[in-house]
Amino acid sequence: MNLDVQTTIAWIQKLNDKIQSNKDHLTSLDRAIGDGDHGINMARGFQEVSKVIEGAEFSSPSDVLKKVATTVMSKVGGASGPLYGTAFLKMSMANKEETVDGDGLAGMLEEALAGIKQRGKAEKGEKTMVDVWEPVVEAMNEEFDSGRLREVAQSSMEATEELKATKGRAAYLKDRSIGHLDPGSVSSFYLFEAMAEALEESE
Amino acid sequence: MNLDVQTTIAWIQKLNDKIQSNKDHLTSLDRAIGDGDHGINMARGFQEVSKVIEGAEFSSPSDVLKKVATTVMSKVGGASGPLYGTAFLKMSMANKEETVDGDGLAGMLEEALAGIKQRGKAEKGEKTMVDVWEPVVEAMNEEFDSGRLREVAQSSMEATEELKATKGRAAYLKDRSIGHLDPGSVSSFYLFEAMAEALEESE
Amino acid sequence: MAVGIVLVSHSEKVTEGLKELLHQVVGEGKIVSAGGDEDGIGTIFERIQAALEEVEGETIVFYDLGSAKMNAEMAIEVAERDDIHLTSAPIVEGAYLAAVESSIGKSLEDIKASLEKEFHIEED
Amino acid sequence: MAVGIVLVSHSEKVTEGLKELLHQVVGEGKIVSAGGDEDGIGTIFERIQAALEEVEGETIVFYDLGSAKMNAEMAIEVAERDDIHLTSAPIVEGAYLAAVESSIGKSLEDIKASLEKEFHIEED
Ligand SMILES: Nc1ncnc2c1ncn2[C@@H]1O[C@H](COP(=O)(O)OP(=O)(O)O)[C@@H](O)[C@H]1O
Ligand SMILES: Nc1ncnc2c1ncn2[C@@H]1O[C@H](COP(=O)(O)OP(=O)(O)O)[C@@H](O)[C@H]1O
Ligand SMILES: [Mg+2]
Ligand SMILES: [Mg+2]
Ligand SMILES: [Mg+2]
Ligand SMILES: [Mg+2]
Repeated sequence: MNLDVQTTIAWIQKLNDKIQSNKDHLTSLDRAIGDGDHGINMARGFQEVSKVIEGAEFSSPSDVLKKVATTVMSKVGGASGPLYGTAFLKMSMANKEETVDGDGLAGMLEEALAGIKQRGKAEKGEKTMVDVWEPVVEAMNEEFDSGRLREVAQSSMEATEELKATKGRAAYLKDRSIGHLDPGSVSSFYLFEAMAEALEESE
Repeated sequence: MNLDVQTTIAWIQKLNDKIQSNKDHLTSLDRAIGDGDHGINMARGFQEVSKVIEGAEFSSPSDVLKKVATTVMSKVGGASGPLYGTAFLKMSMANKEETVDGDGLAGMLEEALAGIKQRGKAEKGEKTMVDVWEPVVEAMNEEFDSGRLREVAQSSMEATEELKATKGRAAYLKDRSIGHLDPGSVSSFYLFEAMAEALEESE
Repeated sequence: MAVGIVLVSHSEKVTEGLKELLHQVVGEGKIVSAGGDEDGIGTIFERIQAALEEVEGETIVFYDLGSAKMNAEMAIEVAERDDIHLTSAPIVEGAYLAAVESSIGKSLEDIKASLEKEFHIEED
Repeated sequence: MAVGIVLVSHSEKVTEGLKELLHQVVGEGKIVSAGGDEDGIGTIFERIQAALEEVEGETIVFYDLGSAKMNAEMAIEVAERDDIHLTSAPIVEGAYLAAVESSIGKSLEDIKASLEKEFHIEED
């Protein structure tokens, strides 16, 4: 369960594929409790990410993730741009080895979560991507495992449906936000699902 | 010292002439303590006023002033649009006689001042047109006289130079507004000067 | 969207841009822009009057600077309607809150209360 | 004008219109618009970054909604300058006050204090 350059690239390309094919889904989720652009923001940004990392040479996962971070920051926009941008930047700074093992991966995710929370000033339970990232980090800190990663990401993503929003536009909607999945939590699930798949295929 | 339809039209046309020839002066005064558009606002609006009253038939000064009011409201813009618009509207409502005598004129001006103060929520001493209108109304309430009208309007207009602004943009400038004439007080002086001239020529 | 929104700014670009932004957030809804004057920067009573007529029904009016306020007040007086509220809440942030609340069916009274709370203002 | 102003909104029209409005009030001055994204409504880190570079020197940054704030914060962190202040004052009304005060030579500290007083906010 190790992450090298090739696996990192595979992870990001898989993530982009999921975003592109679920663009409309993300957008319609955001239409219910946000401003209806999450699919557009993510699809635009990750299209560019995919192009940028395709041709380039990288010496470490950190190297790839840094490129992803700066592209996401510049191209995604909205709230998710700075949040995912920060997440990828923190991951790239957390571990600079050529091959990152399970403990290293858990550490990277922990740093990313800290970055997201610092940037967005959200805590768990406020119906944001933090509600997926925090359970994932807790589980992976016990033991990094791709099956468990997918499981926890999925169940915590699904659990956002019952939460009440207190951040962003959705906050004004209050109780009405209940009953809808949080769009950023769904895209975060894709991120972890893609990561799990890439790690499993590299074995 | 009576105001009939013809004198009212002469008053307004003279006012328009003064505004057109002092457009740049008003604008440069507004540039010092405001946003530099008072000459533009007034020239645009009164050009239209002049055109509108030229062809029309009127049965009383009130009739003329009402037409002036609605045109000023619609075409002047800025703060001076609603303020002068209100002033002319109140004058037109204050006295509906065919020929208005000195007492009637004093009453009209008093109503206009009340309208300006209600609309702009300014009191005397705040470096606005109120600083010309209020002394004029006080003096004309004693006895309406065109010479005195011109005198009081001019001296109180000049006195705005030493006042400190507390309304509008000029308020943020505070002490720096001291040393500049208030543009709306200068255009109000033209209004009274034109009125005095029209009344004198009609005698 | 129940309550209509009229945006009065010295700049037509500001009200047009804000209208687009709000439409993206709340979808359709009665949001009318009444910004600018014939020479560019300013407000014109006539445009506000037309905007108020276009909206109909419960309406909340936002303005940017003091002179826009006077023109808006005058247009509201002339309209002789008691379902129009002129607010001193900031135009961009306030209209955003109002648009969201209106889109979920809040009344004019509710929106007034939210604006007062959010922006520490007292409305009459 | 001493202190520069950067306007970050989800709408390019809003920041462009506001910039024109402010220029009419204060004449020349360092006011830079960084609004909108490639598809219209949104904010883009790169534009804010470019705006900050364009201004140089003491700078005050206004934003409209929360996500514009995050992008602005990130751009300020990356700039690694300590003469940039991000304010939560309302974008139109706050930038107007800041532009007037900057035009008469007030410092960034003074302007911060005025914004806090005028809009009942606490800045860090
Ligand atoms: N302050 C925040 N902290 C953490 N996540 C946030 C925050 N604000 C928004 N999000 C996440 O971003 C998602 C919305 O992203 P997006 O629609 O792209 O941006 P925007 O809200 O600016 O339109 C939300 O569903 C939520 O998961
Ligand atoms: N609240 C007010 N009460 C009375 N007069 C005012 C008020 N605000 C502005 N004025 C007058 O209007 C004049 C400026 O008019 P103008 O430049 O046409 O409008 P704006 O200030 O909107 O650009 C000022 O010089 C002042 O005399
Ligand atoms: Mg969104
Ligand atoms: Mg958005
Ligand atoms: Mg002016
Ligand atoms: Mg003006």
